[in-house]
Amino acid sequence: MAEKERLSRETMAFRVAKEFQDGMVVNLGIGIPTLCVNYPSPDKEILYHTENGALNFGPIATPEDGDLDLVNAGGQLVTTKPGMSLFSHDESFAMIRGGHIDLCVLGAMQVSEKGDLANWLLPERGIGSIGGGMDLAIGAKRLIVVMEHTTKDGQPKILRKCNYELTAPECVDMIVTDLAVIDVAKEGLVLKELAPGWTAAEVQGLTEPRLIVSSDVKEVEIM
Amino acid sequence: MAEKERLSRETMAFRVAKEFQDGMVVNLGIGIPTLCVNYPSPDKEILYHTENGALNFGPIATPEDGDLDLVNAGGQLVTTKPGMSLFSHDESFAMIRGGHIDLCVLGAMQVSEKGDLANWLLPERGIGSIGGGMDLAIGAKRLIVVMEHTTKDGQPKILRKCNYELTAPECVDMIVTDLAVIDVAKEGLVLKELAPGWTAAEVQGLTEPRLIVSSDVKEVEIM
Amino acid sequence: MAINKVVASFDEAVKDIFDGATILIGGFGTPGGSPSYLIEALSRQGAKDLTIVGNTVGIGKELMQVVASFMSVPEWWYDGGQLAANRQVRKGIAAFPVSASPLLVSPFEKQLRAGEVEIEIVPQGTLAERIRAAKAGIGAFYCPIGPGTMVEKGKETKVIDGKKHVLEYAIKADFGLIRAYKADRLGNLIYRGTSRTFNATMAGAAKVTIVEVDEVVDAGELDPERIATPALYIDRIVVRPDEGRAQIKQKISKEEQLQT
Amino acid sequence: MAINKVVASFDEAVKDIFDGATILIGGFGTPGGSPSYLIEALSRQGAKDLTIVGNTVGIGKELMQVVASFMSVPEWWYDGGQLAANRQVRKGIAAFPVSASPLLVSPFEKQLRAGEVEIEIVPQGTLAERIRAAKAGIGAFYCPIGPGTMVEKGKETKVIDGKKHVLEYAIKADFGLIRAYKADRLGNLIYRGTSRTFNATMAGAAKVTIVEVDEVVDAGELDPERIATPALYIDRIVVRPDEGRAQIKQKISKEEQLQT
Repeated sequence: MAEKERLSRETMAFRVAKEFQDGMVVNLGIGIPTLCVNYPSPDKEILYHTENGALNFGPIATPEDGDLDLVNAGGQLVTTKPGMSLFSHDESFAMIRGGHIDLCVLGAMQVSEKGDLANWLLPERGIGSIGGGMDLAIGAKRLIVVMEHTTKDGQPKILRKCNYELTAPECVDMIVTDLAVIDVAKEGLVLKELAPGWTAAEVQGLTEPRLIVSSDVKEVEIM
Repeated sequence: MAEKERLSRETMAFRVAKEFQDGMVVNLGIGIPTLCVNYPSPDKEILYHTENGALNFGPIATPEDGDLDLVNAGGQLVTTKPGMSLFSHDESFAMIRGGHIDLCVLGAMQVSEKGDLANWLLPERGIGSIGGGMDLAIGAKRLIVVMEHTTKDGQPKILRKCNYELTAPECVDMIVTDLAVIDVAKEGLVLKELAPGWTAAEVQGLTEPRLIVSSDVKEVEIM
Repeated sequence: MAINKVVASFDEAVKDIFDGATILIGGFGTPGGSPSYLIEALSRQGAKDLTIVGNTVGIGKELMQVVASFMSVPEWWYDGGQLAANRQVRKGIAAFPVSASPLLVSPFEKQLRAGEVEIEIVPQGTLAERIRAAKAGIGAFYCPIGPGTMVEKGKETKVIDGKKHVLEYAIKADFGLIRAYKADRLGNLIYRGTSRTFNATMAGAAKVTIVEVDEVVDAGELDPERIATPALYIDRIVVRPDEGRAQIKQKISKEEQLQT
Repeated sequence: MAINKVVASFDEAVKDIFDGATILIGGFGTPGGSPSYLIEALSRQGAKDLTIVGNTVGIGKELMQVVASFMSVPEWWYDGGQLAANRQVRKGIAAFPVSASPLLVSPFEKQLRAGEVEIEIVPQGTLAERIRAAKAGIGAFYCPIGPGTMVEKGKETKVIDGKKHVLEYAIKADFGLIRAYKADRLGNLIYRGTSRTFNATMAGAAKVTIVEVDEVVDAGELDPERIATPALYIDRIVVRPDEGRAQIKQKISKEEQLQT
C-alpha cells in the first residue's frame, strides 16, 4: 500500500493561520510557525510580536534591504512597518508572561493528551535550549502546536504522557499536524479535522491516547 | 540671655552641597534639600535625579517658561538641560532601589543615634504620606539628613530612639542641622562642626544621645 | 479591518466600570500627568465602592484652589479627589494619601477620619513595582524596602544576601486610567516630559487600560524607537478636547529643548 | 570637571576584569546586538574562570562560518563562544546554551560534554527578569514560568491566585558588556532596532557596565524622550572602529523607515 499523502508544511501553516483573528497579537516560533505569517486573510490586521523585542514588524527582508539591527527570534532579517515598536528583553517577556500575547504557535517534539508540551530537550543529546518556549507556553492566552503527527520512525508524537522533559504542563490548546487538527479539551483530545483521504481510525492508529472524534469532523482545507 | 543665632536654611543647604562630588547622581527631597541645588561649586557636574521620572534636569523654571509636563518631585516646574533623560515611575525606582543614586538629601522629624530616620508620620495626625522616602533612605548609597536641631518647642530631634514611626532603620550617614554637622559612625554620633558661637556642650544639651566630639571639630563655614 | 482603539467619548470609554472595581489612576499628583477627563467622566458615570490605586488618592477641586497659590492649577485638572468627593471610593492604595500640611484636608482624609474609607499606604517605589508586577505576570517579589517599619507588618520576610526583604504582591486591577501625549490607532503611546511617570507603569497593568491623549496620529508617525508604551498594552483611546491641548501646545513652542 | 565616561580603547575598558568574575554579555545571539569588540578585547585580556550570562553562551568564530550559509555573519562579529574557545569560561547561565541542530557543536558544548564547564539553563524571560531584578534592587521574585518542569527543581514554590510560582533570584554580576548605537559623554544611550534586546536589560545590572557604541554625540543631541538607558546605568563607553559603523550606516540609508 502506497503511503498516503500528508499535509505540506505550507498547508499546516495555512490551517493554523485560520485561527488568527483580526487585531490579535501573535508570536510565532521558529520553523513551521514562522510560515504562518504568509496566510492570514488580508482583511485581518495581525500584530506580530517577536521575543527579541519588536511588535508589529514587517515581512522577511530581501538580502539587499535587510538590516542586522532588525531580526526576528529566528535571526532572520525582517522589515519595518508603520506602527512598529521596539523594546528591551525584559519588557518583551513582561508582555509574554503578563498575558499580553493573544496567540502563540510553537513546534513540538511531543504533546500529551492533557496538553503537556515537550519541545526543547532531546534526551540523546543531554542538553538543549529552552529559549523563550517556556515563557510563551505559559504566558500566551492560547497556544497552538504545529508539528508532524509522527516521528521520522513513524512513532506517535501525541502521547498519553510525554517522556521528554516538559516545556510546560497543560498548556496546549490545539494541535495541527500533517494528518489532523485536534482540540485539547477538558474531556480529552477531540479530532476536528482530517487530512484528505485519511480516516479517523488511521489517525487513531498513529496516536497513543484515545481520540474523541467530533460529530462534525471534516476535511482540512487545502490551499 | 539672648538666643544665639542658628544657621539659616540657605547656609544648611550650602553646607550639605559641599558633600556633592563631581559626577555624582543626587536626589533632593522636598524642603531645605531642594535648596542645595544652588550651591555646589561650579567646577562640579552633578546629575540630579527626581523620582517622578527625570535625570539631569535643569533649574526651577520661571513662571513664564514653565511647562506642566516637566516638574520635580515637589511639583515645582523645572527646566530642561542637555543630557536630560525621562522615564517611567517603575524605572525611576529601579534606579533608587537598585543603588544607582549616589547621594540623597532628606528632611527629618527625628533621627536616632543609630541613624534610624523618622520623617513621614506625625502621631497626632494619625496618617501621613510615605512617598518615596523609604525607597530613597534604603536605596541611596549615602543619605544626608538636613533639619532644625530641635522642634519648635525646643525638644531634641536627635534621639536615642525615635518614637515616631520609622522611615527606615540605620540609614542616615550624616546630619546637618542649624547648630551642627554630625557624622553617624559605627562608634556613635560624631560632632564634626558647630554653628559659629556655639559650644559642643551647648549642642549636647539640645541632643538626647551622647555626642562624640571630634578631635578636629571646627566651625561651619558661612556663605 | 484596520485596528482602531479610538472611542468617541470619555463617557463611552468608562461606561463599563462597575461598582467595586479596582482602578489604577495614572499621574503623579500634578496636573501634567493626570487623566483628568477620564476621572471626570467616571465621576459622572457614578460607579461606587471603588478601590483607587495611584501615587496620591487626589485632593479634589476645592483643595486645588488652595494649592493654586504655589502650584499651577489649570481648570481642566481633575484627580482622584473628585471621586472621593463624590463618595465613589471605598479604599485607596497610595504612597501620598494626604497632603504634607495637616491643614490641607482632602475629602478622602475627611472620610478616612470618619471611618468611611480605608487606606493602604505603600512606599512609592514598591507601589510602582507592584503595579509593574501585575503587568509583567510576576506574582510577588522580595523587596528590600520596608523592613524595620510598619510596612513590614504582617508580611513574609526573607534574608537575601544578608539583607532583609519583604514579600510584596502584584496589584491586580480591573481598569487603568492613564494620560499620554500622542497615540496611534493601534495604541502605541508617547508621553511628554515627567508626565510619563505612573502612566507608563500602569499601561497594561489592569485588565482594561484606557488612555486619554492630546492627539491621535497615523500609524508610522511615532518613532518606533521612542514609543514608550507598545500598542498591546492599550485597549481604548480617547482624545482630549481642544482647550487642554491648546494650553500644552503653547508651552511646547516656548520650550524647544523638550523635544516633541 | 565635565563628566566623560569615554575610554580610549577596548583593552583599557576591560583591563580590570578579574579571574572568576561574573559577566553579563548583551545581545540576542545575532551580530546586530553583540558587544563584539569588548568580547574580543576580553579574549585578549585573558581573564579566566569566568561565569558568562546571556541569551546564548556564543558559538565562536568557527561555527559562525557554518551558520553563514543561512545568516548574515560580518567579519567583526564575536560572541561569548570566543571566550569558551579561549578556555576562559567556567560556567554559563543562558536560555540558548546550544544550537538547535545537534550537528553544530560549539566550543562550549564540547567542553560541557567533557565535564570541563557548567551550565545553568534559564527560561529566556526569567533570565531577563533575574537580570532586571539585580538592576532594580529586587532580591527575588515568584515567577509563573517553570512549575512542572526541571526548572522548578530545588526551588521554593508558592501558589499565588491559584497558580504555582517558582522563586527566582536576582543574578548579580561584576561586569556587563553591552552594545548600543549612540551615547553621550554622560552615558545616555540609544539603541537601534532589535539590537536593544538584552543590552538595555543588562545596562546597570552589573557593578560595572561597559558599552560599545557606534558614536558618541554631544550631550543634548539625544532626544530625552527616546533615551532607552539613562546615564546613571553606564560606567564606561568605547567607540567601535569605523569598519563596523560603515556597514551599519550603509544599511541605515537603505532603510529610511527605521528612524535614526
